[in-house]
Amino acid sequence: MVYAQRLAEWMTNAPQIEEDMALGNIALDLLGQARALYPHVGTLDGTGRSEDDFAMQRDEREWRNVHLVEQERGDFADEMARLLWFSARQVELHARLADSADPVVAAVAAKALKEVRYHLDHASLWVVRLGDGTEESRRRMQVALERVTPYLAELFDDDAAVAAADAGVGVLPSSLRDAVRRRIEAVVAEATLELPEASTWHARGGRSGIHSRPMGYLLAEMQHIARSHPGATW
Amino acid sequence: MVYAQRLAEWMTNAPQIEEDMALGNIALDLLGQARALYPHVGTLDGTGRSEDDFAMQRDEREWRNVHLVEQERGDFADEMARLLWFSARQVELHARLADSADPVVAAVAAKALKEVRYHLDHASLWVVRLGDGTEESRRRMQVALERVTPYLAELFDDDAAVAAADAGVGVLPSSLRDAVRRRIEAVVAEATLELPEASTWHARGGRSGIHSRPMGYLLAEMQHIARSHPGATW
Amino acid sequence: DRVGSDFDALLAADQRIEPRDAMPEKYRETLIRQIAQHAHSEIIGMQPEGNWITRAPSLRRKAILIAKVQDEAGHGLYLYSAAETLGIDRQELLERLHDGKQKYSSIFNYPTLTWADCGAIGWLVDGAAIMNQVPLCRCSYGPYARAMIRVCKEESFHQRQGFEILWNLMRGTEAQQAMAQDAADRWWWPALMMFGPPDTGEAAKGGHTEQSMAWGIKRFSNDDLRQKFVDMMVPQAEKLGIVLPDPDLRWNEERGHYDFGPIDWDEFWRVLRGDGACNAERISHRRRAHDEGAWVREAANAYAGKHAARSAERQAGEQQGSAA
Amino acid sequence: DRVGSDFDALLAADQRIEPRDAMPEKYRETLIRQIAQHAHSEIIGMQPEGNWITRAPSLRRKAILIAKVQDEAGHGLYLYSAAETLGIDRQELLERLHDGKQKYSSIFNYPTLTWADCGAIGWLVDGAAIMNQVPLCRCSYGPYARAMIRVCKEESFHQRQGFEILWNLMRGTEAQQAMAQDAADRWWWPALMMFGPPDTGEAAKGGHTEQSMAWGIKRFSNDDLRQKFVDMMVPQAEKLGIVLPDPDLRWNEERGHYDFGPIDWDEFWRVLRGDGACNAERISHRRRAHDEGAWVREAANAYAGKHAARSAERQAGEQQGSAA
Repeated sequence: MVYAQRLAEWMTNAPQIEEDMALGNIALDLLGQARALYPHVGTLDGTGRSEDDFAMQRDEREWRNVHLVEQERGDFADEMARLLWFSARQVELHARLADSADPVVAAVAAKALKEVRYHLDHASLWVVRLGDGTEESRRRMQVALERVTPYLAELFDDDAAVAAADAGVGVLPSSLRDAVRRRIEAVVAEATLELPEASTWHARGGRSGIHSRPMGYLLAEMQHIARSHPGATW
Repeated sequence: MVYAQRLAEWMTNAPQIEEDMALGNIALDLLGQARALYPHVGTLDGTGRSEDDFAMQRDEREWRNVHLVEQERGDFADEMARLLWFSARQVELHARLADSADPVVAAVAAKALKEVRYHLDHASLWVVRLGDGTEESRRRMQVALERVTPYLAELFDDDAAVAAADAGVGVLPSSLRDAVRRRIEAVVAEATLELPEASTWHARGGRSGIHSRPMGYLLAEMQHIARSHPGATW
Repeated sequence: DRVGSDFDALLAADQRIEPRDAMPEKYRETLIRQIAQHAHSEIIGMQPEGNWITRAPSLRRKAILIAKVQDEAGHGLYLYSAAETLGIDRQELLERLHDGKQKYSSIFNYPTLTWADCGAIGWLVDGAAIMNQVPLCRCSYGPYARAMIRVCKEESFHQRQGFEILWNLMRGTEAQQAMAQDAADRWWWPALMMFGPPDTGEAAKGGHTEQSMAWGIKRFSNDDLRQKFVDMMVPQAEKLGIVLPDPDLRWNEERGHYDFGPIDWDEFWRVLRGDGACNAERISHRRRAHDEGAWVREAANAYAGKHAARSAERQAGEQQGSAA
Repeated sequence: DRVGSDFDALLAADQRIEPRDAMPEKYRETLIRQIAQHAHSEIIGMQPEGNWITRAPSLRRKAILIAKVQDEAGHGLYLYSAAETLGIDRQELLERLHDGKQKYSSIFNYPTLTWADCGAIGWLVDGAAIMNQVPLCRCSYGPYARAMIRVCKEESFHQRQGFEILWNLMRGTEAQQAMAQDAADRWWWPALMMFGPPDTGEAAKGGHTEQSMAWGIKRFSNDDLRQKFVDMMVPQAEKLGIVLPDPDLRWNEERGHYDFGPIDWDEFWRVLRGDGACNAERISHRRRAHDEGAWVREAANAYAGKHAARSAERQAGEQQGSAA
């Protein structure tokens, strides 16, 4: 959901019209995945919350997304680095979740898997093009891979996922790490770039509602109109 | 109010610590002026609205500020160009409003006059320093004077102010134009800069609630927490 | 003149002119200008609604809006392709847009102030666009006519979505109703201006209408289309419960049409000249995105170039290998 | 050794060392490091609360918050001035901050996630700061001691404002109460860490406490100050209705103090080493502001230079005139 919001910001801001469409499309896919899951969560937790209750009425501390997706939009290389890691992880995740003990989760994952495979292809294509393009694009793409590094550990952090994994509903994020890394290594090698070393600091806490600075502003923008009209339907 | 919000954004972002303080101080003065007037407006219009009703619960179309003050923060030269014009106008305005038939308006204006004179001095000082400083600062300051130009006509537009002026409560903005322009001309000359020609397009409509793109985002940020807790006091 | 007579014969037979056909230079230029302006309008038209994607008040509306803005990008692409069949490339057309040498529909110089404006744009602006565009599906130039068929299908979908946004608002809270009415108040007159200045009666001599009609790239006068639009929208407004902001609007039994009040053509010309609320912003937004993306497009070209060179080398190597 | 004996005599007499007095190099260095760290903490400390200025939920709170962040800037300035009396200029100190050669209080590497964090910072962080700083009003170095007197006055005002923010939240809606409790949960332990690692008993040998005490720049051990702080805050928390997040917290009749649970010093060292939530952000924000403002500072210097040159010329001209 949060990443859909960030990706949609590219529309009218992309380097070419085809890319306005492609990033809009990825945003739509992710938004669709969130919309498919929210009512299910509302049923499971007994609150009966709707998709808009989750998206528009939740305060920052109640959001469970990783820091990677809430960061402000950087340049196109930053976005492709973020999309590469995010969608590589989502491919591995949904491939596993397709066997979830929860049939709704399994169904959503099966559909999402096709989508995120396309997202990963799209990101891979651009990382290779930019890495093996001009001097400038190569420099930018390498910097982007470095800038994204502090946010990666959190993608594979188990803290908040143990219970769901134990129940056979979810997957332990740490179990995805090696497969994701192999995918990334292949793309980065083809792009003639180097995968940066781990960073000295790491983003953490998103899964327990500890967010980074940009999150509050993202929510302010996303929720302002909905919050300004309590009880309204649209 | 809106300009106070924009100026306060400079805090922790100013070129030197003294300027964090100075811009914060100007923001505080403007915020104080708004807070002194809001309850008075709430009394006059019979709604009894509080300062926070005006600031936190008003939708974009109900705001009556000029476009100049709602524009996004530019560089420091942009801010000084904006502050120069805005405070020169406020000096002339408050000097006249100090004789308003409305005693509350007159009292607020008398106090505000001292404050905005300081703001004008501060802006003038910087415009001169930047204009007559380095090559780069001169270029930036000249560009800033040009960028601010489309927003100036609205400062002296009478459309929304005729009734108040007729009642002896307000002042016709157009009647301030010449005096403001003389002030600006003196500062720009001392800064060894040129006052740009009028622009081909003009901002208009702020006084009737027709705002520019940045306004909605400014309100989203400013009002989000207040709107998220209906009925709460802080 | 062979060119002229073949061309005239095709037109007379109501056949499509295709890229391979010879055509008068003026016809070609007029079409390029018109198709480009149309394409630019789609691309610039992404901005007023794009401004609301991050703030759409529900997820369903957000998804619909993203899809709509995406469709507009797609329409821009078809139309640039149609223009390219006339021997000019997209890069060149975009430069003309960015330099102000070619225009886009002036309607997009009005701001989108509230969420209801997304409804009003769909209902009124897309409504007017369809009215203008449906006849173009029978335009004499084949690629343009075929692009318009596809565009019109999606536009009518967008118009219904706009109507639905306003419908929900008008059945919502007081604040929502006020928002919808306010949006209609602001967009009604600019929508009427979308059909262009008067071109019938006295005004028929001034413009391009006559020539464009002869060439089969215009089928109805601006004034006729405007009247059709008013006649279509008034009942829809009544259904919505929206009061159109024109005290002179009433059914004229004799004409069989709705009468409507005078249009502020001074405003129209002022905005067209560049002094609208958003002219400066629209172009600078578009140029910024284009300039910021320059290094990406260059990288893609460089990569494609290298890739082509490498596979050529590889091929050459293989041939050598098999020859040795 | 004259320097040593005069200096020791002043210390022994509990007199202030002033900039003109001779002082041991180590004393000077320690003071520069400590005052600079203190100044940096004020400047970096503007960020976590500055983050809420544009979003403060009422105008009154917005005004108070702006004034508070302004005060912090002012404190930074006094303290840089105090450091400058030791023969180092602000520019140099800022560079050391930006390069990571000098530190700021690690507490500011925690994020401000909700409005209640502005309350928790005032109540807990400023509370701990005061506890640390009040003894510094009697510090042996005169300029530092005088700066601290002024700082402490304003800090205690800030602490009351923080308490008031939480007080209102705890008397507000359920969501507001939860927000206040959550903020206290997150800030309590980091506030306890603000006094520094243990420096009594076994730990007394490792740190700088003994030397600093001998020099009169430290009056109490970290552990004593921490205990005082706990003893002061527990009753305040009870008054607020906030439950402090420590199951071991209870009154110890025998000691006449509150016992409290073990502090996670691993977290302390991790954050100090640079792996806190905001270390990277705080410094990059500060550097960006500084770098973006470089041209402004250069312009001010250039103008001042020209201005000085011009008035020198004018004076010279006048003297020539009167001589002629």
